Parts: sequence; structure tokens; C-alpha cells
Amino acid sequence: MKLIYEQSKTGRRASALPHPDLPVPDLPAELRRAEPPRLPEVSQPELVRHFTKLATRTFGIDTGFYPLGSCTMKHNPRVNERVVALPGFRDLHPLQEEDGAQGALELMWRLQEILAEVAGLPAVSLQPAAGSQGELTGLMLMRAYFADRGEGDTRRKVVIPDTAHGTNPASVTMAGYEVTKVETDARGNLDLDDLRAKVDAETAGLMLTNPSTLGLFDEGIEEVAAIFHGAGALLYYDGANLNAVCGISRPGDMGFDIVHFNLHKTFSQPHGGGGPGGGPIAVREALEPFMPVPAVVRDGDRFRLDYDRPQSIGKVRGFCGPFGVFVRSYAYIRSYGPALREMSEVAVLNANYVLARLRDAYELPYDRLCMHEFVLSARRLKREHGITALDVAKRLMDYDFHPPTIYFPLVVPEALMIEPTETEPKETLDEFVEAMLAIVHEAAEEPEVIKEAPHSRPVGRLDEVLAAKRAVVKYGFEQHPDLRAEGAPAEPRQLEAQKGA
Amino acid sequence: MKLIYEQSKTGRRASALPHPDLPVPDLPAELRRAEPPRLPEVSQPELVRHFTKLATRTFGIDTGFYPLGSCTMKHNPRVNERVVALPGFRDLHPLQEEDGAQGALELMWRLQEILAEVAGLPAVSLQPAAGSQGELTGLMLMRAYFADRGEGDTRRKVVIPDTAHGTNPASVTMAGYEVTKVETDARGNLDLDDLRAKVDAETAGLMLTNPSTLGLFDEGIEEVAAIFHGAGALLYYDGANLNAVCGISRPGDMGFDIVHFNLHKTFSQPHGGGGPGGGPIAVREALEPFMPVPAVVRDGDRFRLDYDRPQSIGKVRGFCGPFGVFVRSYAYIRSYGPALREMSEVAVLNANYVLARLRDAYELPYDRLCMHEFVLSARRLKREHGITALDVAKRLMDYDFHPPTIYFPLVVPEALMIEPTETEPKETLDEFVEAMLAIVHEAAEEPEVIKEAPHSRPVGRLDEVLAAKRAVVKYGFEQHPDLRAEGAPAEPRQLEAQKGA
Amino acid sequence: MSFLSLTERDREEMLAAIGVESVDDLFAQIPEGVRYRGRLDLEPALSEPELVAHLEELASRNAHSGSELSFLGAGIYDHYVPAVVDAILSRGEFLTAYTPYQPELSQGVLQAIFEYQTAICELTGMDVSNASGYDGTTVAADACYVAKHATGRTKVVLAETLNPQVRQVVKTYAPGFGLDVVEVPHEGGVTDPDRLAAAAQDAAAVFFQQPNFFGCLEPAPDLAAAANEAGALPVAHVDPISLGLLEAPGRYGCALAIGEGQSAGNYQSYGGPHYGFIAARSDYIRRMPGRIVGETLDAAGKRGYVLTLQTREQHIRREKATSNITTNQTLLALAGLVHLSWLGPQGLREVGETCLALAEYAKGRLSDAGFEPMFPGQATFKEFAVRVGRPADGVVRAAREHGVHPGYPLRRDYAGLEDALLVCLTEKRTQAEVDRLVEVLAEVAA
Amino acid sequence: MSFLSLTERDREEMLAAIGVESVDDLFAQIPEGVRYRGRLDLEPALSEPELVAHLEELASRNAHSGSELSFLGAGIYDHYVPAVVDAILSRGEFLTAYTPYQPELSQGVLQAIFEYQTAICELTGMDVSNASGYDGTTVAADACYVAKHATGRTKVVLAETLNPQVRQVVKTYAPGFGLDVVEVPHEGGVTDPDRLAAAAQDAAAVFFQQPNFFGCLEPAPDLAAAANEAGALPVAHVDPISLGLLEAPGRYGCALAIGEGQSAGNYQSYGGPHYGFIAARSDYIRRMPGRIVGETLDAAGKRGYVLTLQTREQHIRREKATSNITTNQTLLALAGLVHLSWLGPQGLREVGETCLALAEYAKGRLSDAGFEPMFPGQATFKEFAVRVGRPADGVVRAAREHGVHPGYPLRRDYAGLEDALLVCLTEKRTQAEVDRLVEVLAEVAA
Ligand SMILES: Cc1ncc(COP(=O)(O)O)c(C=O)c1O
Ligand SMILES: Cc1ncc(COP(=O)(O)O)c(C=O)c1O
Repeated sequence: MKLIYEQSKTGRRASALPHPDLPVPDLPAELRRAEPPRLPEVSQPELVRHFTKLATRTFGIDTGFYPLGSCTMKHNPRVNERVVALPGFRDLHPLQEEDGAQGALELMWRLQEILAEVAGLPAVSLQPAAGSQGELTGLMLMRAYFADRGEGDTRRKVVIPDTAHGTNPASVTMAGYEVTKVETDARGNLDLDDLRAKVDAETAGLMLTNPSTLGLFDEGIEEVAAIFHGAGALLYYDGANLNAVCGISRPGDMGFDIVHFNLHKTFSQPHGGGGPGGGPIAVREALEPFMPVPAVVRDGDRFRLDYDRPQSIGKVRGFCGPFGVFVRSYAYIRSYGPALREMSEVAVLNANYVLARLRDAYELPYDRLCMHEFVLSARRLKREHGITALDVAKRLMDYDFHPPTIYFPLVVPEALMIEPTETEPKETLDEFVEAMLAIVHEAAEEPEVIKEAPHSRPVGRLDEVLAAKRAVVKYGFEQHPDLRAEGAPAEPRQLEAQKGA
Repeated sequence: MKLIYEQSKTGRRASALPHPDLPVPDLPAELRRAEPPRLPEVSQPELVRHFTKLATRTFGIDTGFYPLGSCTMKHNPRVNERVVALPGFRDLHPLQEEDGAQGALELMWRLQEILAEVAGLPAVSLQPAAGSQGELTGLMLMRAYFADRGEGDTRRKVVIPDTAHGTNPASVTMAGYEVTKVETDARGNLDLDDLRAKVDAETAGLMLTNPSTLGLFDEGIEEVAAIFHGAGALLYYDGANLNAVCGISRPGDMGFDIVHFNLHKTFSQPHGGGGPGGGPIAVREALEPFMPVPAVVRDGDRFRLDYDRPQSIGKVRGFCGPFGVFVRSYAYIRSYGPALREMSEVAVLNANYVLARLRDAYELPYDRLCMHEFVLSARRLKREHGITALDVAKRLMDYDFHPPTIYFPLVVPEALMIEPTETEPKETLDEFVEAMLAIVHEAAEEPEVIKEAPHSRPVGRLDEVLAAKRAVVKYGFEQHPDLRAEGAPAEPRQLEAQKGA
Repeated sequence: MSFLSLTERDREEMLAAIGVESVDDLFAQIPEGVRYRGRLDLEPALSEPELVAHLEELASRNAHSGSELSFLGAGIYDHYVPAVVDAILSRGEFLTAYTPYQPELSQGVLQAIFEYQTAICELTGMDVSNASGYDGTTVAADACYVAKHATGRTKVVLAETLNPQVRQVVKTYAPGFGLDVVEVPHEGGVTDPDRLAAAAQDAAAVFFQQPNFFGCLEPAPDLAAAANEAGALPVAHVDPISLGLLEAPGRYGCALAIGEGQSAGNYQSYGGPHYGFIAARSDYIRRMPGRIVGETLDAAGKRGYVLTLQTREQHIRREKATSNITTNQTLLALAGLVHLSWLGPQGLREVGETCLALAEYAKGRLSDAGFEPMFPGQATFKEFAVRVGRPADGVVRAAREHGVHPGYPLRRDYAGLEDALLVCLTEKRTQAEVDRLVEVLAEVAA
Repeated sequence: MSFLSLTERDREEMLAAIGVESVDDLFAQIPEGVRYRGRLDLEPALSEPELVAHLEELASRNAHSGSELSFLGAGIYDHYVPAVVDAILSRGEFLTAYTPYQPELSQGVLQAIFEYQTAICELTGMDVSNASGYDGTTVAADACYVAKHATGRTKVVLAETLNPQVRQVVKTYAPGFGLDVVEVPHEGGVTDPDRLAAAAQDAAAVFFQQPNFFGCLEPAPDLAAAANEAGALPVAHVDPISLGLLEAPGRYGCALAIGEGQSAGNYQSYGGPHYGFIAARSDYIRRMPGRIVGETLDAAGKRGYVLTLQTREQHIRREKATSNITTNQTLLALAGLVHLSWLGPQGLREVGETCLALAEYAKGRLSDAGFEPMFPGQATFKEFAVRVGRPADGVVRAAREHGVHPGYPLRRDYAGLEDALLVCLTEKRTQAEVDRLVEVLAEVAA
């Protein structure tokens, strides 16, 4: 379909704007715009149709099953959209005086209390914009903590398991730390021997996802915590998989000192085609003085912002964080109340059910019950029929499913990382299982159907190598390159690299 | 796809409801429900997915071009949805005291003033729920008017042209009148000779759509009015085609005594898959005393409901009519202001452009410029290639267009009634023209492609005869008939009867 | 104009293609004498931000159920509309489609209507429902038309406890249908089956409401029996939200069940747009007004849905049609279906129980405060009439000063009930709010 | 629980299929010592109607721009968000999709991002934009990371007229990046190019804001030249709504352009979620943070869109990635695209002119009333600083008692500007509202 720019026509417009009867002053000539930006010129009917059409070419949770591992694609209740649109929230300026924002401040304070309870840690900052920023903030807290203790120069290393999400090492570097990698053992737990060998006085901390990205709870977590705490280091909990353990096991109780939440995962912020998210952090008392400013505090029955935190690392984002995300997640948690545990129970039940039905047809690298998600390998399909994880993913689209995360975690070859979430009915899980089994069958019977999949989408497999090579990243108007003229790719090349998570 | 009832499972639910801690009294046993209604039992995630899927199987203006003649499928601005949802409108109880509803009353009063100006008639009632009810209300006014003049028993007939919409004769009967039919002349105007022969002292009035359902302005309208008024009868204006003449020619000036508006056509109430609509009426002074109660009146700077209308016909609908529809249409008209004429100008321009490009390829029964819509005949295609208007309609779906109205008006064989509306861009009109021309080409080259169309929809042509014969009009749960088991129709039969308008 | 899509250049090209000089030439067919030469005397155009500001100002002058604690009911109810209703109704495909004349590209809305028809039939215990009528008043007129043709009789009987607006609309339509209207007074807040039986002789139909306009539960099975006895069609006017607890009209002998759908899925919206529902026993299927969706197959044997039984309708049957209705209230009926699907059988029951419990609590608290029931001893559902000891209009005025709208003064429709307020409790109200009502009434009416 | 879809029977069947007795058995892998045996100490669950009532109560305790006449800006603006934005963002497909890892079923959102990237490039005069950053502060940190790697230098320079929150965030990130931060004070409300040039020596990047935090127009081309001269990357922080009138940073030599997207398409929402944008000259394309969408083809030669240049990103490059960002702000950026498409070039210009005209009117009226500009003689866009003659915090407090929020007290960020208020005018404000502001200020500050 056409780009909106390709539909533009000079003089057409979708907006009607007020024109006060006032003179418009001249701007200094050297600052004035020479050429107007070539924004779309379409009428309102065209505008609505264009974006409606784009929407129908987008697959969301509302469209169907979306078992994208590590992303917790659960149902997004519409009541959350209703409350976030209340004018008292939506049209509230972030610099409003505190006495004109008591409702917003109270909501944030309440959410902090809830997150502290779920984490099992006393102090919360809502400020980080997403999990990755929560990580970075947590690492900055480590820095500040060790600097305060005079260990800032010695503790330079952060331990990261080989199953870690890419954000973990990336955050480590951005925080000015160095990565120390540790391995996963045969049961899918952290390799304790490897760990013991690597943790020392230069270690600032560990970053761990638990359950791990393999969907497995680290059975040695108590020992892991002891190793780090014994060495004077801290433990950071990557909360991406918290959906498995709410009310079942608390990161603080596991020994973690810093935790981030992915509100968009565990607490159902709609993912919006890529965002927004929310990455609040919870920490132990010892780390609280370093938390970002402002803190949201309660004084009797008033709520206020506290900037008076001399040891604070500062600000990591504007204002108090993504407030609308807080409203949605607060609403979500209040819909469960103390029964939040049930959310995690069903997430784990759903995952184990799908696992039970698929474990024989695919390969299961770690032979255990899983938590809220699990990772299969398509290695056998690849060996026997040349069908890769990528092929399975593409073929699933023809069955109207969003594919799982693939090629992640990196320790599993041809990984298929499947996270059904708690909101799916058994019927959907069964249909997905049938499709996955049918694909195994097809791999043997008619592999080319899979290789050429998807067959049911507006485009076939797209050439990712061409995209990266030509780097056409915006519309070029008259100069827009005609890739077609340069010849269609005989066989579009996709990267067999992580897609999802 | 499955019916929502077919997805139900005992014990599943989408709602969470308050449970006050109060005793629930017993109801008298003989009034208590014995068996609960078998409403759907689905979770909230399933509910949202089900209706999302149904939506994507529905074609609206937002989906694409919708030239359904006589229905004025114009763009529905989203700002109207915004304002109608303001709590002050949306959550206002219709029995609120007048001093707590001044904003609503003022809005209705303002809309009345606007409609009076557009109609060129002084008195307006917003109460009727749609065009058809506007018609019936208008005919009731005629009855009351003539009864008041002592002519109630003699004037029993209402004249209806052969081009009239089916609601006109249906309304006549429901109002207790008899239909007198008149013919259309060779130019598409009312046949004045036929008219003169039929209008007499028994005639209560005329119901006319002008421009007519042929999309033609009646060139003899002044003479028509003279004939009826000369005979002491009244003229009723079916406002379905008002979109052609706003600010260009006013029904009151044409000689009409009663006019209805279709707010959902001319003034862009979204059609909602069949409704709601709004059918206000405007009348001359002489008819005002008979208008429905309550009237919305202004006293200085206060607005109130006036029930003190002793000659009123009474109420035709609850409260003051479909208020939300008024909000949207008021907003729509205020977006144009005095430039409302431009809306009609462009509607007529768009129609004439499409007509100019199609007139040679199809047959044009009345060789004139058109107003906001026009009627072609597929008679030649049928004769030469066996391709009917119905076939053309079905094939258009494969080009992603909603078909025009077909088989209406009845005076044109194999009628294709095309109304582009003013909101469409020229590009869309051109694409539609190309498709219509392509179909003419296909009719000669590969008629079976057309006969078997549509090819691109979730179902093929459906058997309307089977539907009427079996009359399965609700889900039967365990007893639901299995039509498939009774055998698929070799050739699904569609009614070659009016579809649209 | 942002709703228009033509550029100047487009216009010129199009005029050229048509072969005229100007847009004005297109209107040459309009006789000079009826051309409008003026400029419409309308207020200036408003840009989108200005329009919103203007309508916000108008809306701010309405006291709505978010700004005032309200116990108003009397036919339109402040039930909770779940967020899924808004989400689904705002989908452009549903919002901007029209009647599904062309089923192949309208399967979504057709299936939705079929599901709606099923829900209405389940609620009412009937065999067929149409796709919606205009509202709870006009479906009564529709039912008269059905009854008239089904029985050939020329009279309809209305219980006085039937919603006054419904009665008014029936009376407006009746002369055109050639029907006389007879009303049966209530006795102590309900209808006496014997008096109804007497009136029902030679009647085409007998209408009553359950719960009735006073909120009282009618002896509905007895009323239906009285009508059937006389060969008149018993027609029950029912509130969908009551039908989780109250028996379905189809189970106690009614020929038709009708009602105002607003309480299921629609906002109050100052009275509309809402939907009316009409459902009937299968005997009357070919006399039903309006659109009906039916199941069928395509050539491949795939199930699909179409508008059906169209030979009843105006576009085919014209002056002999069963009704003139065309545009109906599908979007609002869809809201009803979504709301009912959200509730499910269990939720519907719970909403009913909450209303019932709150209403009983309110009755008790009011009685403790000295406000006696208007119709003592009558069972009620979510509404009841209470005596406030002085003219009710004044009490409403005074209570609203305290931010509470205590209910509807029945004297506006029923002479003699001067001090009666009709008080309504939905599941949105709370115990504390009832306490506040009692407090305010005690203050203003004591 | 209405968000869960399993029945009791489902659970039993599933447990059986898994081969365990109870759900608890699934958690056997969690060591006893870290199992949580309590019940979370959370407040009771709220049903949907109760939840809405609770949040309405909280929301009612916030003074928002519908309930108070507000002239607050300072980085977040009360521009009109057109209704089409809500309509499109509420489409479930956009709302509930995630990052388009699988392009074949995500062409819609991919194309939308590509269109967004184009809009940002058009506005800023740059060659490449990513799919969004978190907000207008974090994109500044991102730009530091780009500059650090592009230049190998270890210092960044910030004009003091750059939004204080942006500066704070840069300072929080800088130590981790190994960067020192130097700030350049303003002179009379703007930045002196010579002072900036001096500071820019050995700097990786120089950041300034146009219009700056005080609303004043910086000599942006001179500032960019000063940076370029020193081999530092000039980074302009710009307001998208200004770019119909003000020159694009790419046209006066900037290497990167960043900004807070909120003013285009997002509600104020107490500060978030919004989107930050970051765009650069093509030289820096492979150093860009976050998602970027590119055009490509399928085997049939059909055009399509994919996430591209992914070897920059954390999931492939891990500790060597150009950023750690994963989840971004696509939905908010989509809102920006829709708003900008609604405006078009003409609308963007008109909004700018309206803001400019209203601000100039306000300056004049305030000056007439005795309130002098803080920075006389400086050209401004939609904001300006005015002296209210007494501590500004008290004036804000007093004015709010009259229902007017007159602006932001600059002393909160700039010592010495004790009596300065930063006043903002968007196209939603009117002449009459400005008059009201002047009236109230005259009353409370006279
Ligand atoms: C395991 C893990 N860690 C970290 C992240 C990063 O979180 P975010 O996307 O919220 O930045 C993700 C998901 O994206 C993840 O799956
Ligand atoms: C010419 C004509 N008259 C009357 C009507 C009936 O109007 P409504 O559908 O609003 O009842 C219609 C459209 O449906 C129509 O096209």
C-alpha cells in the first residue's frame, strides 16, 4: 500500500485550526524556516482510512494468540484505557503545584507500596521508562553505593549469565562497568562453580533474570545470593519474568538487592507496537539514599515530591516517570487485589500445559517443568528436514498465530521461546499446539510449504539483508530509490538472529 | 468463525461486579426465573478478540469507498465522537430537571434553528428517530391538519411517485392513508399530466424526494407544488437527498410544507451497521400546532420543554429524540458554518465526475447531469454477457469497494445507484471508475470470474432463499440445525431485489 | 475544509471531464425560481479545538450522573457500561458501516446481529427477535401493528402501570393503525388481572410492564393468562437487566416481549440514541417489523449470515410492509450484546441481586426515617415509589441544592400521586450513597 | 477473575496432561527457603465499576487544564490533541501489538514507524530518525553516547538555557559514559556563541535548545557553527511544534536533532508516557540508538518494511550495543505521526503563528499592566519569562485561588530569577483568556 506521503497533494489538509484576530510578529530572518517540512497533505477522510488500513495490517493481542517469549503478551483490559483517559490524569501538567496533583501523587505512592510488597523490598522509584532503563538505573545505584563505601574504583565488574537478555550487558557497559560472563549448568541453573571462580572483590554485582530466560527457576538461588553477598557484591533482579512468581516468591526474599519491574509485561500496559513501558525499581534500605529524585512521599494525608536527597544519583527521565503507565498498572493490580498470586499460577499452568503437549514433538533442552514460559529447540527439524526456528515462526502466521520469540536465549540452538500468559483460554492453547504439531508433520511431508511461508500475509518474507545494505530509512520524495528497479531478491534473506524478547 | 455462544464454557465470565454486603430479598416464587438465560460465558480476553474479529469482517467507510446510493455514506469526523462522549451529554438523564439540562436544551434549540434555516421552514421537531419515522410523523401532521379543517374524512390519499423509496408507501399505510401512484416522465421528472389527473379533493398530499432517487432535480417542482396547493393538499419532502442541495435550494422555497432530515445521511451521524439515525422534521407555521411534544423552546436566556401544545399529535418516540445524534450533527454543521453549501457542491461535483467517466460504459437511463448521485443500468451487460447488476456488485468487492445500491429505484432495470459523497478524494473516484470499467471488460472476456465473485471474502455468495426458507434466526444451542448436513446449495440463490438505500 | 478531499486542481480537472465550466453549471437543472441565492444564516464555522471548547461549555451546563448523586430511573438507568463496550463500538468498521445489504463483506456485523437476536430470545424466552427498533416506546407501536394484523381486531389495552411515554406513543400511532386504545387503572400499584380480563375482550393486544413503571412486580403470569383467555396477544414490556432474576415472558404465555434496551449497554445520553427490542413467538415471525438476520450457506457449504425474510419489509413489500423501518439502532444493539456478553448469566444475576439488595436497603432506611412506601406490600426490583410528605417537585428542587437528585416525581404522570418519588437503585450506587439520600431527604422534606 | 480464561474443569484437564496433582506442584522447583508463604498485603480487589469510581475520585483531586486556566509549559504543553489521534491509538491492533519483530504480520506498524521517521527527518532536516526514545531527556543522553563514540572525546557542553531536566539526566548518565559535563551560562536569556565556542574545545558534543527553556530564540546557527568549529557535534533540542516557523537544525549545521515529542500528539499526562525523538545526519546512522525501520522487498518484488541495522542493537551486539533500549515509545510516536499528518505543513505553520501571535499579545498586555519581560528585546516563540515583581511561587499560589495557573516559577531551576514566571501560550488559549490572566496577575501581584 501507499505511504501517506505518496498520497499527499498540495493544498489538502485534515486540520481545522483557530485563527485569533491578532497580528503575527515577524521572526528574525536568519532563524525563520526556509522550506516547509513535507508533512503529509491529506484530508481527514483519507487520514482515517490510511491509519485504519495500517491497523488492520498489524497483529496485536486483540487479533490473536501472541506467545512471544519474555514479552508477556497478556490481555490488556479496556477499563485501564478508560481510567487513564480521565481528564484529571490525562490533562494534568507535570509541573502542577503539589496541592493540585494530590490524586496523581497518591496513585503513585500507592503503586510504590504495592510494588514494594510484591518485590519484598522497602523502597521504590517509579521513574525509569522501561526495563532497560531500570537496569541502567539499578547499575547506577550500585555505582553510587560502592562509591559511597569507597569501593567505586575497585568494583568494576558485573556478572551476567550466558542466558541473559541483551539489555543486561548493554546496560553494564553504559553504566561504565565491565561484563563478566558465567555459564548455565546442565539443569539450566547458574553454574555455581563457574560463579565461585569469577566472583571476587572486583565484582560489583550480578544481573539475573529469575525465572531465567529459559523459563526455569534457579534452584541454587540461595547459594548464588550467598556467593555475591559474601563477596560484598549486590544482586540485581531483571524483573522481565516476574509474571511467574507474583505472590509465590519475592525477589527480596531470594536475596536480590535491586529489582526492576516491567509494568508493560507483568502489569499489562499495552505494548503499543513497541512501547510505552515502565521500569520501576525497588531496593533495599541501604540503597534508598541513592534513588532518583524526586521521591514520592507521604506526610500524613498529604503527598509530595521530595527533591532533598543529597546522595541521589539524580534524574534518569523527565518528571516522575511515565504516569499513564502507572495508572494502567495500578488499575490492573487493584483488579486482582491480594489474589494476584492467581495470575502467576495460571501463567505457569498455561505454560506447562503447552510444554507438556509439545515436548515430544520438539526438543526440550532442559528436561524440567517450566515456569511461565519455556524454550524448545527446532534443532531436530533443522537436521532432518532443513526447517529452522525461523521457518516454524513464519509458518505459524498461516495458522493465525503470532510466532514465539526465536533464537533466544542464545544458549539454545534454534530456540523457540513460548510464553502463553495467564489470560489465554485452553482452547487457544490447544489450537496453537495443533498448529505446532501440524508443522512438524509438514516438515516431513511438504517442507517447501513451510520454507515459503507465510502464504497469508500482505507480503512474503522480506529481505533483511537488502534493507540493512540499502538503509532506506525514510521516504525520499522525488529522490526515493526504487528498490524494485534494482531487482527483486531471488531469495529474501532473513537474519537468523533473535526476534522477540 | 464461531458464534460467541459456541465459545461459551460454564463458569467463565468477563465481568467483575460489586457485591454490597447486604441481604438479597426473595422474589415471589411465581415470578422468579426458572432457567437462567444462556448468555455467552467468555472471559474478557475472549470477548475482546471475538468482537475485534467481527469488526475486521465488516466493511465501513473507514475501510474504503462506500458509494451506496441514497445512503450518503460520507466520512464521519472523529471529533463528533469526542464531543458526544462528554460526561455532560453522555451521562445526562432525560428526566433531569430543566435547570440541570440547559446545555442540552440549548444545543437542541440551536440545532432546530439551523435545520429551519436549511429547510427554509420555520418550525422544527427533532423527535423522530429516523427518516422513516419522520415520514410517518409528517403524515400524522397532515392528518391532524386536515382533521382540524374538517377534511379528515375526505382527504384519504397520498401521492407517491414510482421512483419513491419503499418507506414512503409503507408510511402512508401506517398513517392510515391510501397510496396513489404517479409516473416519472422521460426526463426523470414527475409526469405532470399524470399528476393533474390524479390530484383532487381526496388528496391529502404528495411525498417526494427531490432530487429524486434517480439523482435528478425535478425541473417541474414549481408546477408540482402549484397543483397540490391548488387542490388544498400538502407537500412532503423526503429529505434523504438533502445532501445535494444544502444552501443551494431549500425545500420550503420549493413549496414543501413538511420536510424530514436524515441526520445520519446529510449531517454525518455514523451509520453503525444499520443505525442509529435521526429524522427531525421542519414544517410551515400552519402545521406547527400539531407538532410532537415536548417542543424545545427558548425563553430569554433559558431553554425549556413545552408540553402545552393542545393540538399536538402526541409523542412519536421517547423523550426528545436521539440526543447523541443531535450532538454529532450539530458539531458537524458547526464545522462548516455558513459554508455548508460547499458540502453539497462537492457532493454534486464528485457524482457528476464519476458519471461522466462511466456513462459510456454503462447505460444512463436519463441523459442529464446528475445531482449528488446517479443511476446507471447494467441492462446491456445482462443482455450481452448475462452479467447482472448483482454480479457487478459482487465483483466490486474484489476491487475492495463497497457496491452501490442495486435494483433501486425500481423504474430502472438492473439499476446501479451510485453516490460518492463529497468527502471522497478524486483518486478514490478514479480507482472506482477503473474498477467499474474493468468489470465491463471482464464481462466480455471472462464472465465466470464475475459470476463467481466475490473471491476475496470470508464467504462466497450466500443462499438467501435457503435463509428465508429455513428461517434460522437465532442460535439453537444443542438443537441448532446443521444446514451443512442438509447439503450445500449447488448454486446459492440471491434475491435480485433492492440492496441498499 | 478538512472533511473535503479535492484540491483546486482536482476540481478543475473534474469540471473539464464533465464538460462544464463551473460547479454552478451543475445546478442548471434547478429552476431559477427555487434556487437559493442567499448565504445560509448560520453561525461562523468552528475549528476543531474551538468546536470542542464550545461543546464542553454546553456540556458543563448539564448536571449529569457524574456530577450529581442521582436516583433517577423511570425508564432510563444509570447502570455501569463496561469499558469493552466503548472499545468495541469505537472500532471504525462497526461505527461507519451501514445496514449489511451485501453480506459477503458484512459478515462481522451480520453475525453480531444474529448473536444479539439470540441474546434477546434467551432473555425473553421468545423464538425470534429483530435487529432492533428505535426505542422502548416505538416497539410498542410495532407490536400493535403485529397484533392488529394477527388478530384482525381494532382495540389495544394498556395497563396504566405501563411507562407513560410508551402509552403516549401507542396513542399517537393508534389512529393511523385504526386502533382504539383502552387503559386499565392500577390498584395499589399493580394491575388487577380481573379488570384486565374484562378490558381484554375483543382486544388485539394487551400490554403490561414487568417490573411496572412504579417498580412493582405485576402478577405477570395472571395478566398474560387474562389476555390469552380473551384471544388477545399478551405483550410484556420488560427491562433486560431484570431478566436474570425475573421469569422470561415467553415462559408465562406472552406472544411478544418488548422493551427499552438502554439499561443493557447504552449510556443515558439524555434519552437516546438507544435501542428498542421486540421479540415474538415463532407464530409471528412473518409479521415482525424491521431487519432480521438468518443463517445460511455459500456454495462451498460455509456458514454465513444474511438479512432474511425481507418480503416483510418496505423495500420489497412497500405499502403492504409490516413496518416502514429502515435505519434502526444496530450500533446500540451491538452495545447491548457486548454488555450482555460481558455480564454472562452469572453477571446478569449478580447485577440484579445488587439492585434488589440496594433497593430493599433504601426502602428500609427511608421507612426508618419516616418515608413510607407509596404502595406498601408490593414486591419491587430496582425501583420503588416512596412518599415524601410534601409535593415531590419541591423536594427534588431542594435536594438537588444538596447535590442529590432523589428521584422522579410521579405526579408528573399520575394525578393524585402528589408526594410520591420514584427512586431507582442501580449497581453503581452504594450503601453510603443511600445513606446520603436518606440524610438529604430527611433534611429537605422533614 | 475476568482476565483469566480457564474453568475449573480446564485446570483439572491441564494438570492431568502435565502429570501433576496441583498447581502447587508446578512450583516445586522453587527452593523452600525462598517460597513466599504469606498472602500479599494488598488492598481488596475492586470490581470494574468500583475501580472506575476509585480512580475517578483520585483524578478529581488533580487540577487539570480542563478545570483550571493554565499557562504552564516549560517542556510539556497543552496543545490540542485532535480526535483522530484517540481514534487511531485506541485501535486494538496498534494498542496491543509489540515491537514488529516479525514483519510479515506487522506491516502496518512498520510502515507507520517508517512514516514517523520520515516526518521527524522532514521536521529536523536530518537523514535518519529512530523509532523513538523514552522522552526529551533520555534522547539527550543517547546523543551523548553517539557523540562520545563518534569523536572519542570525553566532555559534553550544555547551554544553561537547555531544559533543566534534560541537563539533570545528562549529568546522571555522564559518569557511566565516562563524560564530563560543562555548562555555559546564559547572557540575557540566550547563549553567547563565543562563550560556547570556548567551552566547546575538546568536547564531544554541544547541546542547546531552540527555542530555549526561557522561550527565547537562540542564535542557533551561530551556536552550531561554534560547535562545528571545535570539532564537537552540535545537538539541537527542538520543539516539533515550532518547526513550521523555525529553521530545521539540519539546515544550520547540526549533527543531531533531539527533542520531546509530547507537543505533537500526546496529552500532558503528568509527564508521561511521551516520546523523545532523535535524528541525525547520515554519518551517524550506524551509531543511532534503538529501533530503525527500513524499506525492502519480498521475493515477489513487493515493497515491505522491516526493523533494520540491527547489528547496532543490544540483542545482537550486547555489551557493544549503541544503546540498551528495547521497549520504546512507539504508540506515542504514532500519535505524533497522526497529529503531524493532521496538521500538514500548512496546519503546523498556522499553529505556530497562533502561538506566536497570542504570546506577543500576552507580552504586550502584561507589559501594559506593568509586568516587564525578564529578558527584554529577545524574540520568543510560544513562551516568555515575565517579572511579576514578587516571589513567583506566592503569585502562583494566589492566582490559582482565582482558577488561573499563571506559569512556571523559574527560580525553581535558576537562582536569581526570583520573580520570573515562564508563561506559555498554545493555540488552545484565546485572547479572552490572556485578558483573564492579566486581570488575575494584576490582582494578586499588584
Ligand atoms: C529478560 C529481559 N530483560 C530485559 C528486557 C528489557 O526490558 P524493556 O523492554 O522494558 O526495556 C526484556 C524485554 O524486552 C527482557 O525480556
Ligand atoms: C429516499 C429515502 N427515503 C427514506 C429513507 C428512509 O430513511 P431512514 O433510513 O432514515 O428511515 C431512505 C433511506 O433509508 C431513503 O433513501
